[in-house]
Amino acid sequence: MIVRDVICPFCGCLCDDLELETEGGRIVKVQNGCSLAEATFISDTRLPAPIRRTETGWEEISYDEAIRETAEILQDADRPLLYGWSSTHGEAQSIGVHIAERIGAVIDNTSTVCHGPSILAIQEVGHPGCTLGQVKNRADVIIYWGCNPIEAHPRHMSRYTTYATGFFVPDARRERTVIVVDTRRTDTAGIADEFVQVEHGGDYAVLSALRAIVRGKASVIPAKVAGVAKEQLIRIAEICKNAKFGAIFFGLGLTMSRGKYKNVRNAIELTDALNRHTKFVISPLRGHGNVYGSNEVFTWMTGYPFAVDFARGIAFYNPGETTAVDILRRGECDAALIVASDPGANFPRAAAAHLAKIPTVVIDPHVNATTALSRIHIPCTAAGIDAAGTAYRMDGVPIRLKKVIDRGYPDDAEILKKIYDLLNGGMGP
Amino acid sequence: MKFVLNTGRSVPQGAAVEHKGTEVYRTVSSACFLNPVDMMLLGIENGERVRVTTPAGHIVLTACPAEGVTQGECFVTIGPYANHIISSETHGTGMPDFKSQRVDVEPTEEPLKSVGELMEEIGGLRYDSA
Amino acid sequence: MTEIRVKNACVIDPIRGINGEIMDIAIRDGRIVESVSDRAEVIDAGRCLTLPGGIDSHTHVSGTKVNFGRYMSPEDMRAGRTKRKGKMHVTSGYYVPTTFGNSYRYSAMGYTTLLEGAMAPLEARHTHEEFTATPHQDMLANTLFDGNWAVMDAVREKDVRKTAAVVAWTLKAARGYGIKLTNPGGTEAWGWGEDLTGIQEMVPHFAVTPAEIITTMMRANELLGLPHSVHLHCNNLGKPGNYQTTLDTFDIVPDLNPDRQTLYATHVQFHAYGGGTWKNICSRAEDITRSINSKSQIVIDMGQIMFGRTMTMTADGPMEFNLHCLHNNKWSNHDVELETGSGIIPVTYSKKSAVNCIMWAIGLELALLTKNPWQCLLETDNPNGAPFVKYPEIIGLLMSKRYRDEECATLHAETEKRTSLCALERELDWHDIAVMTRAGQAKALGIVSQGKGHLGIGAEADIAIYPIRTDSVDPAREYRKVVEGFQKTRYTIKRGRVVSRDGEIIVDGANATFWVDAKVPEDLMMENDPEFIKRFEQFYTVRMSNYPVQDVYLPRGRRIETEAFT
Amino acid sequence: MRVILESKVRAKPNLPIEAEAIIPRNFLKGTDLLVYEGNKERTLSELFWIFVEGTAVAPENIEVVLKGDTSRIKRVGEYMDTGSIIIEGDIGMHCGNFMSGGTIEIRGNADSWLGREMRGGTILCRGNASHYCATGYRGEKKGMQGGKVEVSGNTGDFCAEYLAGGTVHIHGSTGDFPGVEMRGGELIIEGDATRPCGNMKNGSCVILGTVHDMLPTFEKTGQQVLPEWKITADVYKGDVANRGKGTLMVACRSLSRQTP
Repeated sequence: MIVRDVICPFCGCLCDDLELETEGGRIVKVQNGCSLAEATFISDTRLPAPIRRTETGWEEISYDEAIRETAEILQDADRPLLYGWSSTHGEAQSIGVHIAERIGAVIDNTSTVCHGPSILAIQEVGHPGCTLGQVKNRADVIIYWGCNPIEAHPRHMSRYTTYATGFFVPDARRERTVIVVDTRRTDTAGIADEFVQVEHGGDYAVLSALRAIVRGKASVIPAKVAGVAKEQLIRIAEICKNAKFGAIFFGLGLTMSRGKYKNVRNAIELTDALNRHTKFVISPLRGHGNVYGSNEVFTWMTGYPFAVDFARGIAFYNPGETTAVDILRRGECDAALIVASDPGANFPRAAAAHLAKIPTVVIDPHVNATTALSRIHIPCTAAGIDAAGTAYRMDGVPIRLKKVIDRGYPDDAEILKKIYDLLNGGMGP
Repeated sequence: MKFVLNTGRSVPQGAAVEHKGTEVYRTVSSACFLNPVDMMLLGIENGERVRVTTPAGHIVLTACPAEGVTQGECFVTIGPYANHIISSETHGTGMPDFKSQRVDVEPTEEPLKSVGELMEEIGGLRYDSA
Repeated sequence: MTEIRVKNACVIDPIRGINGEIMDIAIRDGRIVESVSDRAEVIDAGRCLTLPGGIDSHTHVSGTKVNFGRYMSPEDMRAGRTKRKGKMHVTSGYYVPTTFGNSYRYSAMGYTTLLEGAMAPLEARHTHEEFTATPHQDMLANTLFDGNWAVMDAVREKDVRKTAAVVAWTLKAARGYGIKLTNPGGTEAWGWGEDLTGIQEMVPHFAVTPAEIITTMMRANELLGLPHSVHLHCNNLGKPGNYQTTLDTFDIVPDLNPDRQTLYATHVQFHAYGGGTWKNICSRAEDITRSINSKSQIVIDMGQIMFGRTMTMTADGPMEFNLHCLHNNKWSNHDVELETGSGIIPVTYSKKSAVNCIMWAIGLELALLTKNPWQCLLETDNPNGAPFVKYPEIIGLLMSKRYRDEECATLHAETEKRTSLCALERELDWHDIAVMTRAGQAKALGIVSQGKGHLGIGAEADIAIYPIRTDSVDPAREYRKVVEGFQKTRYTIKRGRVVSRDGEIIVDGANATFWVDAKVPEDLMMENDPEFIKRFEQFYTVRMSNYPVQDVYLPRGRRIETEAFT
Repeated sequence: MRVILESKVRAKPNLPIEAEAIIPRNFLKGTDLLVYEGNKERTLSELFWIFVEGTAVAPENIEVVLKGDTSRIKRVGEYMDTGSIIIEGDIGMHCGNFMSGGTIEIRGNADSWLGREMRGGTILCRGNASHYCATGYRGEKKGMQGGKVEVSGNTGDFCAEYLAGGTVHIHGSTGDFPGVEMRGGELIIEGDATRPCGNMKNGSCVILGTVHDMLPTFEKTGQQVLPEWKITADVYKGDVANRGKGTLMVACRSLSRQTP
């Protein structure tokens, strides 16, 4: 059976033009998707049943047993951490927030090690952006700063920017100037009209220099800034000022390097300054399929996009204090529920190691690195494959993921709802 | 030799990210890309192993030449191998130093570890699904 | 079978011509009925003021733009925090509260139905998800068409039927309620960083003028027989001297509908400025109200501002950027492909600023100079002018000349010279207020037939009982009591269930979403129009099949079918 | 009157304690105050041995002394307006935030957000202060607005971010971006600093040690002798990228260029 217009749940592009062929309840062919989509849909090996760790190894247990024990673990924890949420749909995320509120937990999503710093910058200066269709239809200058879409978002350039045919940009590539700024000469740098190689940790200085040049204060700038020649900076500033519609896309090159959110703030203020000359927008390339969805759900329910601490009964937010890596690094949490993510692989050693010291429960379709650190792993559906639900694209457009096949797994929203009901009084006082 | 560790995504890493027990994933995420000149200075060839050390710990990786990596830097895809040696300091922002960790790289003969072994080193117990 | 009898209620129900009669109200299974058995639970209203549930006809409480306002201001989120208590979830935020914050605070003030002021069709799914998380009010969504490419093409071809067909398809896809035009044409010009300066100026590339968009959309609206009229945010918002644009717009409004207005002009305070620069800006409320008083086919809402911090958020991208260049505070912008734009910036309205004081005065002048209260509704374009929790203060100001004088004394000296507020003696009465906060909205939105805005037999049992004894409170002198009385109801009943008692929420809500399904003849169904489909697939970044909002997003959807082209 | 609080050994020592109730004024009414351990409410006596010496009728005469392992106790001295607090060991985050008067002396190290959004009063930290020393809350336009913070040791990153008023005096070195987004007040760093005063709007900053990675958008306007610090300093105006009118004075020495 052919299923059309399927949404790939892997990365923030949420490409929604895939065609899948299914046979006997399994997906056998993927069309229009990139190789990441193929891997997501086809080689989808799952943990067959819930498992629990014993002294010597692992044993299979029933869903009811796993759910009840999870509720018991969370019920009497003094500072439980609920982490992940980015690869599942909005319905599960909402129940997660209700659980965190009910047991006075800290709830955080994967933006804390991805675009959390971009959120901090937006909270200082705002976010002049737009949906990807505006860029596709109008942009004649595209800047990729500190990101490598060819590797991380393979179809970004063909669906939304460089190679996309736009209403006002019918000749696509020929009418667009592509600038790539990075410390590394990536494949994306290979297709750029202008490649700016910045010294390590020098993004902030280069951005400040560009802002000064755009403000007409080029005289203040020295001959070289973080390894970039002043002439190249002036040339870039001219290209941007003369654009009809400019779009900056930035990635973890800004959020993870020295200065963290200050780099992103500087890039947003550059966009702001350019808006006094022409139309300019800026957007982060969000990594996970529905990480932006977890930000949106957390925000309309608690007021904050990530790192929310309910210990005092109210929602408290302070990245650096209530963020998952900090709470694990300080050994503060005494129980953890990991949903739809893999901190065992993505967190620094000291933070991941703490998960092994406390009762940790994982709810995820696949065996991952965190499984080894956990006490219980409950397999569930994978959003976009055998579970439908809402996901938010990297530019905020909400799309409904499709349930393409059924593999007999319970939806993680169902599992979380059962846990929530037990916590809500189903278990006595 | 002193380097700055840079991490990031790659298509092979993304494709194998949901199957961390596999050989493919291990090869992909334990590759350490170095500038060919640096590899010459270290006296190592493509595919030989290096021991990368930081105050947080050490890890054995496979060296691979890459033109795009500048001298003084090394690039490893995000994953348990790179994170085995990255500090959990977040400078009050919640974000660790995934792209500015200072490392020491030396050639070595030690074997590559599996993801399961890395997890067991930090207190976990490997689960080998059927 | 749940039965309630509210006895001893001092009811004002303008739609049914009841003005302060002591009576009983019988409720069964969420509806108002003739009578109930003696097993019914009895609520003694103690001769207190009892009104139909409040209706807000222009508020920003859900959707991408509002959530962006929360997302970018943790400093406001921490300014309004409350703990989880009983049925009440945690809330955060003062001028842009979280969804539960909005729902609880509106319920405490007796509001039971809200119209979300702006929803981009491409992001409608987000608005509906937040509707479900605003459990105590029935929700309706104004759907943005101001920069819609398909509409502008149809308008250029002067094809009202085609325009109506695009509107019908989009409203159904977005599960929207009415047509919203925000700075028509201007948001498309903002796609290139420009704006339009008048309603006769051409939109770049699309060769249509705002005037043409407005007039064609009004005709399409009536052709489809939509319950609500076109909901317009005029061009040139917030610019000194923009009153002329507003008057020009009012002049092209025909009278096409006997039952309700043909145009709903929103937050007109922001569009009633005389002068030419920020230095000599003055009030033109008299000119605007003279035009309204002579045109029964127009209904406006005040767009009142109140002093203090708040957040401006509107689809009018260019206006927000101009404001940003003045205030130099944070600025967010989110243009939506092929449809509209949006901008968000925090502002502080200060009594030290002559401009802000004049804006404050203009809002009140509009309400006091509009003869017929049904034509000027009490709104603050929440949160742009002020958070909705300040409505009671506005009611107090409108009912008490003394309160206005005391406030005017604390304002900038220029206020007296450049506005006529201080000279206005009129004091609105309880009946006027009931019109301007629920009855007027119900009529303007066309939801009277849905049982909203009145307490007649068969109406939805949405009732607000305020701790005010109209027989013993003189609003002109004791305005403090009026303000306090409207802040917290003794009881708020929603669809026959007591939802809030003395400001505390006591049930998990279950709200409904009203949306319009306008039937169009076969040949005008856009889903069969190859040209429309081709353009959609080529220039949108989502597939046409993934665009419409699925029914799962409206667990308690209330479809309103209209018969077009009769 | 002196109130001595000695922290008890706890089953879960890493659990954070939020003790905003520990301010001199509250002890006028006695010592049955409430604090939070993780998500559980505790009485003061559950977490501290409490000793009270003498009596006081006015809060300014109350001195609170914290002993034992207090490194995980947060928000001590919040909204403090008078009296004094002495912390013998290390102190947790948000010590002295929203402070408007009185003095806090920390003999050990202070965790992040020391003196957040201070209005007045004095904080003296003998050890090191972690990140965000003397700053504001996320999204606010102003950080510290008055009072004095003095750190004998070093600080972490973003010291004195959004400084709007008052004095911040760091005897040791700071991390990255001290004085970033500064808009008023005075920042003195006797040790080294990296990328000081990024995006500065106003206010003045003096650095006696070495500046690493000076930002390219500061305009050198001359030199000036600073007798109180016995140095001659290069005077910079900036941050030009932000139309800043701040003053950054760096002791004359070769600016080191190497990336840290």
